[in-house]
Amino acid sequence: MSTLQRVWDSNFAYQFRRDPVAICSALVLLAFVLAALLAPWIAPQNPYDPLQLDLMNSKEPPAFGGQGNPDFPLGTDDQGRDLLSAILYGTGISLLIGIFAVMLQAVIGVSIGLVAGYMGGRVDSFFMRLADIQLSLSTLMVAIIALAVFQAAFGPQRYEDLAIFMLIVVIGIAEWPQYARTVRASVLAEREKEYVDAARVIGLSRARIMFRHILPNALTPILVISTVQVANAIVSEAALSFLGLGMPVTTPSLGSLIRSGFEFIFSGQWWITTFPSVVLIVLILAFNLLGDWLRDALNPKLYKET
Amino acid sequence: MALLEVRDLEVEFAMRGARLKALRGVSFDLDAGDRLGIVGESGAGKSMAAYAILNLISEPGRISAGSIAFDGRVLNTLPAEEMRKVRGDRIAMIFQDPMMTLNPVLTVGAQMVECLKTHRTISDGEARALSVQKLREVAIPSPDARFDSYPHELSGGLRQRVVIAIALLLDPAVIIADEPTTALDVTIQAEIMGLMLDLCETRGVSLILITHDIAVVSETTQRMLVMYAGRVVEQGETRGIIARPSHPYTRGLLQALPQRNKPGAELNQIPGSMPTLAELPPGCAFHPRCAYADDTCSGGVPALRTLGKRLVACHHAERLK
Amino acid sequence: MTEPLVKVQDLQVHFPIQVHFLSREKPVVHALNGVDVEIDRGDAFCLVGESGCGKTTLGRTIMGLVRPTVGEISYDGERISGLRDQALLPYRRRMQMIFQNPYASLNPRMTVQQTLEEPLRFHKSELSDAEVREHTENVMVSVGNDPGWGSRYPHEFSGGQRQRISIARALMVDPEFIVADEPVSALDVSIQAQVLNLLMKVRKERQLTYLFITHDLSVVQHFGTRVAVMYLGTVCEMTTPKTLFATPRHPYSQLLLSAIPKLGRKTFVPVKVPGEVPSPIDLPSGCVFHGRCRFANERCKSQVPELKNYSGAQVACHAVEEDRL
Amino acid sequence: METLAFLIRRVGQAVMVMLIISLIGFSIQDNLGDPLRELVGQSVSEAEREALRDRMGLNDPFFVQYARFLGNAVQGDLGTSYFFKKPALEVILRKFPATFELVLAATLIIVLVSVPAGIFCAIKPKHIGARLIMGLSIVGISIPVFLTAIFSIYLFSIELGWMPSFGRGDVVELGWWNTGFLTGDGLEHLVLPAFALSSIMLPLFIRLIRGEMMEVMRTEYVRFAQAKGLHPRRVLFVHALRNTLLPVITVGGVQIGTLIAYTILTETVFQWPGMGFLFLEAVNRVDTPLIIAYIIIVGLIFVITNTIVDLIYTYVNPMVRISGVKG
Repeated sequence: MSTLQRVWDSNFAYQFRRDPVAICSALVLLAFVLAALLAPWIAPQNPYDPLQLDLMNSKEPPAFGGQGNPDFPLGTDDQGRDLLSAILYGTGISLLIGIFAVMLQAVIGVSIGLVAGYMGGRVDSFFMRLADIQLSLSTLMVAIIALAVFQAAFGPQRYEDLAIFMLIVVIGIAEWPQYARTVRASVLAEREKEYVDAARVIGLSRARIMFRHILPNALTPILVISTVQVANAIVSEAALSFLGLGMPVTTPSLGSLIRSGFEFIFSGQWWITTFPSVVLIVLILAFNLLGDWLRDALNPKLYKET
Repeated sequence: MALLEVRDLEVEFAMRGARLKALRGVSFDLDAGDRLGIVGESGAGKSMAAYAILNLISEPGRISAGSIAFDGRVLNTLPAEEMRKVRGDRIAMIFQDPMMTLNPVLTVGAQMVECLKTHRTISDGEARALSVQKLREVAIPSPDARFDSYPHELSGGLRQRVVIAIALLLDPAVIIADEPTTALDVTIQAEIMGLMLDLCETRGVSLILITHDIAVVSETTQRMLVMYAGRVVEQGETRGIIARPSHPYTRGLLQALPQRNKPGAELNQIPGSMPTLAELPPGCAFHPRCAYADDTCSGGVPALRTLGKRLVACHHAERLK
Repeated sequence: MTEPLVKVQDLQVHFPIQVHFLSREKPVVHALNGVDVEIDRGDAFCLVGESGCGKTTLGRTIMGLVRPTVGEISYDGERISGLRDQALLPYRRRMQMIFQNPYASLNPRMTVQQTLEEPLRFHKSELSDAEVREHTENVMVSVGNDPGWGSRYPHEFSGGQRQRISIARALMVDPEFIVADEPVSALDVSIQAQVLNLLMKVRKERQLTYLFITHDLSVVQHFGTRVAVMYLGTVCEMTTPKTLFATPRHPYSQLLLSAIPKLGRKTFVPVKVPGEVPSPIDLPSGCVFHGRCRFANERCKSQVPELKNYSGAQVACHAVEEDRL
Repeated sequence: METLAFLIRRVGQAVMVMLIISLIGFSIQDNLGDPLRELVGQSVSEAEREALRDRMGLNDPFFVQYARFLGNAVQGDLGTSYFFKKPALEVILRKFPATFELVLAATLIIVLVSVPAGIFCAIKPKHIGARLIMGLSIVGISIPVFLTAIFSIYLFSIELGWMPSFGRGDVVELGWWNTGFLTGDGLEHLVLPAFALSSIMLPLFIRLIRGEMMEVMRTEYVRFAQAKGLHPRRVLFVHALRNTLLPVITVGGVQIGTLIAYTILTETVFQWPGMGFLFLEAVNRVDTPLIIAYIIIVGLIFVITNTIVDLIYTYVNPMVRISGVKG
């Protein structure tokens, strides 16, 4: 029996095949990722290039309404930027920030979680107390304050250049406790199991037991929370950009597009905000549905307070 | 007519689109004041039978066939509200793990009083007095103080006594005890068992004792039934079955016990293990492990038939003599 | 008299309980309180007692999984307690362990082959792949497993099969001493017999010495050559199973024996034990059993009894010593 | 005795957290605004500035300055807002009632809806209503708060014209407090912001309560309660619900922080005159004292609410109450 066959026959794959919601979410995500990757080729214009923007074209309504310009299928924003192109590029930025921020979270969180769960005692108490405090301060709050301070410190001009990097770092650092607690909880649970004692009886070193035996068994919950964490990171990015603390309008993410269209919603130009919003919601929904399904399918004992 | 009559009881579970039968035609009678042991290994369906009697099978399982008659009424077709009045009042249940059976956020007293007040019209004072009285009967030291304790303040043995006190609270006709002492240490087990027998005997309560431990059943019950893979394979007087089992499985089970073997000698083991519900072999579920098996056994499911004073589900029961 | 294979002297193990990291209290669980045990080569030494009596801790301490608070453990004449991990390695090859829960004792992410090979490759890295494979196959066959199981994962096996894989893992490095911690307690009766038979068979074939930890006296009677009855972190009686069953001396041994349900006994004989097992955090003074013992007197309450020899048995009881029973 | 020890520990912890927050606040002040900028004009020479710095203690070692900052803070002096030219604390506290009422209304919505909805979804998981709630809840979780806010304005204010789109409406002054609860206009203005603020937390709690409840319903003690013949209502509300609420309370404590963070978003969209809106304005104006005052006030709110949540948890869970250690 080949490995592929085994994967296909596994309970996991079986449940995936039987769940149309899971399949749809996976397909939607795949489509988004592809669209974002191929944006330079499929987008009608480069929304970052000021030379391609023409203020004469600003606030064009979507083409399908019958009154818009067929060059701009989803209309334009107040800068004359083609919304479809802006959304394609913006989705890429949102995904990029989301994924890199989660990778950063995972690296920090998993390391701290492993150390805390493994060493126990005071190290453990210290990190978990820290995690408690940071969580109770709320990650979005920490991010808002941090970015607000950075923006004030750097000045808006320089901040714009650094924004993408700052967002990844801040969202990445703000959410490490999720990973740390999850990993620590599974390490603590696994450490008590007899197969670890069996490994100790063989005489294996602590590091080998940790990485060869305990860590592989702690991976399932990491996988499950990662999906939801990407969704959360994208929401956080959008929220921060909406508040004007994130991506600048010149290189807009979905959040900053929504922000730029917000003021025009009252004067009838609904599309500038609506289209990026719909994309954002569908993107997050797909991540959440997939995460939900993963949680049910793998059914790990997750740390409760997530 | 017997107090409790279970006929052709079937319980099935919907799993992955398939229907798995956890119980496949279980029948037995329980007379007033009688003590019946149900023996089987894990997965044999013995707990399922207990839950089915009280109509407590939860999704995705359900009673798919058969009847449970108690005191002349058919329980499995009773309206939910009527069934509820039977539970705890006429038929009480004792669960396996006393650490898990009592609600951690309610006091012992609250969990007793609520039971009284559900089934009887009784004042708070009377309910308390009666509860403390029951706690005293199950030999709990300083019952008045224990009434106000939370479960986690009591040891496992004491908790199981509280559970027994709750079961006895309304003088039920039947108590179903599902592995009541398995989670306890041997010395505590002996005490709890003694207490339970004593109370059942003096009050004329019938007992269904579900356990994997044949030795416990042999000491405490008059009749027993042996279950394997959702079926009753042998049923009759406990003493007779222990002395001369008629089903190869019962016999294998007894002979595998160290007590039945010369110290140091090889134990008489049954090869293989019990099949899961999803992979039941055709015919007699035991035949792949059975020394007496032949083509008839894989061909047809043996019916539970009378053999002397006993019921046996085996094509070759006669050969065991 | 020959040197015992394993010698445990005045072993004490105390576990601190974590309260709160700012709390001043430092409560301690007294898991073992001065245990002396000698296991001779070829013994099937059984430790029996109720939950919390310290039998598992004793086994784990001998295996070096728990550090002793006080006391000394020697293996084949050499002191092994307090050794650093590296220094302990030569002994790890000679001592192995089998665990209680077949569902937790195998790493779910490793195939059977990986699980079995790991100890061998670690201790005998000089072996070639072919030799490792051959050895694995031999061990699998000797415990009655299909050698074709190697590429499968633990969850594909039943409890009894997993326990046989565990036994195979323990045998991979050809140990001479095996600690078996309740190896059959989690199994059904019909499977218990299979595993017990296997343990007896490999013992005979490989001249193994066992430390067999169990709460089931019938298994002790069947399996053991020597037995120690433990209560609350102390050994109360040490003898052969035959002597124990014929003439239990310590009041606790008597209680334990009277409490086991007997197959075919026609009536239930109730056991009356006053009180409950005391907490190992606040140990009773004197004999740890005195609070539940019918024969306890003032001396039992104040003075800890020591194991003393009485024709064929060692018993720690003042009442036995004073012949009050 | 144990309760006292617990309280002391809890307060100690709270003080620790506040110290950390104040340290953060102080570092921001230390690195961000130059206090001289507001006090003196451009014309003052560098030597004079230096003299002024010395006199104001700005050249003192870090910890001396921090201690001074802390001393002032404890006395309620968090500096003067550059923009409002008033004590920062006073400016912030003036906006506190608006935010408090918004959070209170949202919390009420969350509690009143999530508990019954969560229970319903747990006990009737196959019911069409339960499936609908669960389906909607995952959509609800996936819509960021500010989008809920924007689209509710668009729908209910612009298209339908049912609700006011921004501001707090008429408020009544009650001493230093002002409330929108007492006027029809104030309540009307509260509806959309409160709904938007609760929109993410609500589905989260429905799902959490459902999950915990389903887990509790499978426990042996619930089965035992059923086997005792108790009325299903009693099994549900007395046996299952309290055990369900234990983890929910813990999560609730953690989520209060997030709720307050979301007030910044909600208040921005609705131009709700609360602390969050003020904070964002302060960020744009680089009004450092106000930023710091906000951080410290919000930190204080976190610490207080978390302590209250802990006390409630202790009250509900007898295992903590008695032993002080989770059993």
